[in-house]
Amino acid sequence: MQTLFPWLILLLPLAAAALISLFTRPHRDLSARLSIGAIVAGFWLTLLLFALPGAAAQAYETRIPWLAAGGLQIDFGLRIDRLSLLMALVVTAVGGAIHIYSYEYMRGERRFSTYFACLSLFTFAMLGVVFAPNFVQMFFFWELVGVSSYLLIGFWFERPAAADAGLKAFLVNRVGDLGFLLGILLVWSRLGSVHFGELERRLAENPAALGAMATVAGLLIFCGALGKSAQFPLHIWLPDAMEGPTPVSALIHAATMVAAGVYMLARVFFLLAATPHWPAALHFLEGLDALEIIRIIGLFTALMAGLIALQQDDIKRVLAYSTLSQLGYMVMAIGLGQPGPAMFHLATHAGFKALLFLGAGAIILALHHEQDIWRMGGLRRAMPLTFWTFLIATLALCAVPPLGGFYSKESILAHAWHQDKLVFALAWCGSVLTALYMFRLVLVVFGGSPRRPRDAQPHEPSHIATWPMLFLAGLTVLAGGADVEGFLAGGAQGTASLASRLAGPLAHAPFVMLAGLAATGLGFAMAWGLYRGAYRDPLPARWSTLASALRQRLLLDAWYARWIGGSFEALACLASGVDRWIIAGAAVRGVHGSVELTGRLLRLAQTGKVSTYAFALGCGVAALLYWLIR
Amino acid sequence: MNAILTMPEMAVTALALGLLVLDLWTPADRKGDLGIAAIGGLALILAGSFLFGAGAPQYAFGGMYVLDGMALFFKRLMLGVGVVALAAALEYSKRFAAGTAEYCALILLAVSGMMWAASANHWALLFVSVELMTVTFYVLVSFERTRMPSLEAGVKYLILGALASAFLVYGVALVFGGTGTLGFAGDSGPGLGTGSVLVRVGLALVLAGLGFKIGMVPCQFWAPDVYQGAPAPTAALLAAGSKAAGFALLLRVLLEAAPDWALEMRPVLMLIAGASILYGNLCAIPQRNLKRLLGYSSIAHAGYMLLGIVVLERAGAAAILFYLAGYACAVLAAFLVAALAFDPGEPEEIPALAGLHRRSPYLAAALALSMISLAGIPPLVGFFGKFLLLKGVVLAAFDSRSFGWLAGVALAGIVTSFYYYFGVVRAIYWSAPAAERPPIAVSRVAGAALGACLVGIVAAGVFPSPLLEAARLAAGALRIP
Amino acid sequence: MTPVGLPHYLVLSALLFSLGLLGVVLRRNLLIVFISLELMLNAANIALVASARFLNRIGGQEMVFVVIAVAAAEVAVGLALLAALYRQRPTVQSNDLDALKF
Amino acid sequence: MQDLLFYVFAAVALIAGFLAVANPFSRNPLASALFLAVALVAVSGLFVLLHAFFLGAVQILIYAGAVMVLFLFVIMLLDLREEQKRRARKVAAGLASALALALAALISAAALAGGGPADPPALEGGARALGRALFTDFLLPFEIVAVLLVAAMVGVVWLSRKEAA
Repeated sequence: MQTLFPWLILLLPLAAAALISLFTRPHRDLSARLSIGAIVAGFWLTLLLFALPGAAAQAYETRIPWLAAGGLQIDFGLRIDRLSLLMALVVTAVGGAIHIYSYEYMRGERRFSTYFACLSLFTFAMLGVVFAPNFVQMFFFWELVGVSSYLLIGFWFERPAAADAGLKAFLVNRVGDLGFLLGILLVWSRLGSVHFGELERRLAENPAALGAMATVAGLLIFCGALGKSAQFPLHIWLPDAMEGPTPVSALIHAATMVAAGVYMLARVFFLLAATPHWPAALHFLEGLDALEIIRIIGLFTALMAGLIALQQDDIKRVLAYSTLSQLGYMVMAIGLGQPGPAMFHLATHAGFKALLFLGAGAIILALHHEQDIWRMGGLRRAMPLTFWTFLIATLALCAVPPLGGFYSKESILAHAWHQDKLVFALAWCGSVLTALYMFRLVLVVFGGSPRRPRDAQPHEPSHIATWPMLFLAGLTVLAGGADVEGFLAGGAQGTASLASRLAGPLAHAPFVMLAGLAATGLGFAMAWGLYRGAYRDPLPARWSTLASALRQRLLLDAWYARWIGGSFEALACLASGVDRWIIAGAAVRGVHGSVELTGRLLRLAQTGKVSTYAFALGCGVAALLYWLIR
Repeated sequence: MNAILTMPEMAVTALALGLLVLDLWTPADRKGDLGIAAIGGLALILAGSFLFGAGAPQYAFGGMYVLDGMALFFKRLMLGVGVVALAAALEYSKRFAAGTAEYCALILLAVSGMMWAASANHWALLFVSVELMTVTFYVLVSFERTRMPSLEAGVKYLILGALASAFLVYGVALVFGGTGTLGFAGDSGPGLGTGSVLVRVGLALVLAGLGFKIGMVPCQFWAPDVYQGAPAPTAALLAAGSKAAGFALLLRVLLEAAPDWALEMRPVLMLIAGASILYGNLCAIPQRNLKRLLGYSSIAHAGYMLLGIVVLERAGAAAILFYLAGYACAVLAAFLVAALAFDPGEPEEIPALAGLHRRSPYLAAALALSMISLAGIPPLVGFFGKFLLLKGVVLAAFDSRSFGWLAGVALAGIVTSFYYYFGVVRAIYWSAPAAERPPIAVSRVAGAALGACLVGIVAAGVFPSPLLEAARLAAGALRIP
Repeated sequence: MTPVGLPHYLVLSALLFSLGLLGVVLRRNLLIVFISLELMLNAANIALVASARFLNRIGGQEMVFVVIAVAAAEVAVGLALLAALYRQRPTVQSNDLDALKF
Repeated sequence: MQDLLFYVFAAVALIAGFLAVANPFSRNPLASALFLAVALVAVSGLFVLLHAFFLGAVQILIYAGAVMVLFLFVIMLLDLREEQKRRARKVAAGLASALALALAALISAAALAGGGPADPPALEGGARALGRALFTDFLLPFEIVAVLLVAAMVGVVWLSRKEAA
């Protein structure tokens, strides 16, 4: 059973995808049921694996020989340990909820069966990444995740924006993946194995085995995460990927694809933490280790995305930037040398961010595909259930106790505090931003009065869609009680009492906890002051207009608006500008443009005239001879 | 005399001649049966080639002809390529008023030339096999004698091909003048004595001549023009077969006959590899013509495969063999689709592929798979080949920084290539056709040939072991001194 | 003056070979391009025969035999192609053939 | 005497070759073809000097005979007149000449450096020796060339046949 279950978990979605695309395509309902059944079964099997005595206690592998040629021996196998089980649980639980939600959301879609086939394929690929015991297999599934996400993001390919977004996501990911591939090749050629367990053993025996390439290899592997987990500067695909159907956004941005990068970093953490060493050519970087760079990138992404999120008006884009920012925290945690808290935050984030997206999807559906938050408003009464679940998720994201997000984020902040006060300070600023943009969202969307045509009567989605939201809300509330870090560290479950665990942050790092709460409070207060009842964003407007309305009472607000808000606004503009023009424009369009231009120029050599070709050939030969004789 | 070893080549030649003779008695409406017979015959020979075991190298005709693991690998590859190319030709030749039998017979003769080349252990055999291939290709490229692009491509291929042949034969003459022997092995040891400057210069000229066949910089200019103008089956055979023959000879010459010289030339070869990768990929970006795009991409693929030569090891050679097989499957599938999806006389523009998935889901899927494989995305075969080639270079990068640069260039090329390969996939699935066009009927033969390519692409990608093992065994037969 | 030896013949063949290359690169008339190619092959033949003579190996002469046959085949195909081309478009100028480019 | 003949034949081959590929006086392909014939005869003379008598004869028969006839036939068939004067392409001519000179210099340098002191001529390649070798050592290339000629023949027939209406 210990070996059978993981295989089933992995292969059921594949079977569903195959069955749907081959046979049941005309039967919409059956297709959806197959796909949902596969992932729900996977969820229960994962739970059973947890429950099996000793199953989670130690890592084990099941494998079949796949490739054996010469010195090359690669197996196709599954690695079942605490890390992969946890991740599989996250994927199947959150993914399952999203599958069920999709059944409602995509009801009117013409290619309903195709959608579910793609969804199942994606789940299969993701689970393949989770259970991969070696680099090659992980890379295979890694790419399959890329391909299937391409299909999903570009699902509405009739819309050019969707097709472009799909392509962009795919291409940007390829850039990261090639670094990843090069990293794998480096590690393989140095250590002679691609198997995680074997690599860890060899590196433990001889910490200097990677030699001068240690840091470079680590950073190259990090490149893969850079693409998948959308870290600066490869983050640009993620906001655009919002063109896909909303459940897809939930799946990709919450539980799975973006988490794959962090998961991979946690999986190969031993490589990243190897003794820092640079090749001779890069000797001036000596002393800088891979984790440090990872930390800086994570932190920078967290702050930048938080700032940009402040000024987004599209509900899904706010959530997208928020995801970027939270992923930045996770990557930063890895960079702090703490894969445990990173995985903890990944797990809690998967739950509440999926919940936020599902809520956003319900709103978008209720408002007939309206995504501008300034045309929403007052939805609290019309959609109470959506409101409450959304609020719970927001609180979790803003790290309000005792929700799951509180514990995971506090853990990251506490480690930052212990290691680097500057990192902590900046991360703290990020927490303020998080609270600010999230409460802005909640206040504008649910608060105030309705700002839409009178005939639109928003209502809650049907039961099929609300159950997954309630399920995820429950998970979000309960996640705080899970001792994920202890579990990952290999400690026996249930040693610490629930109460002591819940009070953990207070006991271990009271200052950090209080500071975190203060950050949330500060962000909330600013949002309350700026956006309560706001009809349009006050930040871009001049403060005098605000002051003329409510000069006496909003002195504080005005002060915020003028000083803090104003500087925030400038920062947000700057960050957004950097994002749009420098990264998207110069880096992507510029590189792409110059590559294309080079191609266009270069092919002018292809004049079509045979004498030119002969001349070039002759010159080449002459150069060759000169080189030989000189 | 071990003339029995040459059975496969002899059989292919006999098949071609038999086809020409039978053509005289075949009524016009039964010409298609001749093509079927040719395919069947070639498939039989392919099956028969497995009767030869890849044991110790065996020689025939005074050591001029060698049958070892590598030769056998290449022969099987070329026979397979020939079967698919014949199927494509059979489908394509419905466009000509006549000439099915001639077309098929010439393809068979070209295949026999490639097979001789795989066994060449002597400059004379190298030269005549290359020439048999080349002269046949002059005709195959210009076979559509009433279509200007085909004729233009034929003229270009002929002039540049003859120029390359002139370099080749002049190089052979100089090598002969320097060593006094036409065999690949010198009097004293397995390799040629390459001390004299005459030999080294001669080998450089030979390199230029063979470089023409594989389409490497600076002998690459013909490829896009000829691929675009030539009939699709010819272009398929050029891309899959002629390139393979070129690499077979290059491996023999560089690794077996003149390893010292190859070591000396390593920096130049690295430069050539990098330049080919960049040139092919960059020029391919603005392409709108599918066949021309494949022409540019074939230059880039030649560059990737040269990565396996510059490491000067058996492992690199094995990677080349693996890559060639995968490349052959993908590029044959692409040209087959190009032969089927466009109307006669219609230029093979990529935007015209819009809506292909509605006209024929099979062709659309086949072309998409082939592009993805060429781009090197797992789990298709193209990925694993690139993986192996790059691994050799990365390994060598520990010793020499220039290999690091080469790996970087190769990666940059791969990234660039995603853009245009996915442009094709996008045109198939993601763009609206200008006008509704009728569905495409795929004949049974063409469908089966396409299916064989697809099975190759997927199976060798998901289960690379058997092919990789075969490639390793074949490369193991190389007598690297 | 040193007696005529292998280097003399090789230099002669190099000159003739380059002359042929000059024609291929410079001339636009396809017929003259073919003529130049013939010249290049003949240069190789001189080198082969001379090497055979001075190194006492008959192989070079046999090679020449093969080269002559191949050259004849190339010319035949080339001229037939030229005739077919001329039927479509009355030109033998290579720079009129540049529809396939870029 | 023999050395003198070498220089004579070499000079004739080079001058005729030059006139064939880059005749400054005439752009007529007919003139080029005739000068090629002269060059080929001179090469055949060199073969005789090198005691390759059979090859010398073959050179005259096949090249100066068959191939030249083919050239002339096509020139007449296509009714090619003198090439009309195109605008002078001085740059192209300069580049091409530079390339040809460079290549000639490089190969000559290799020939002079690698040839060493001239060996005494040794090989006596009569028709008998050559024939024996062709049907023993060189049997395989010989047969393949036969196949090649068949392929070329099929191609020529196909290309020059008029399209059936």
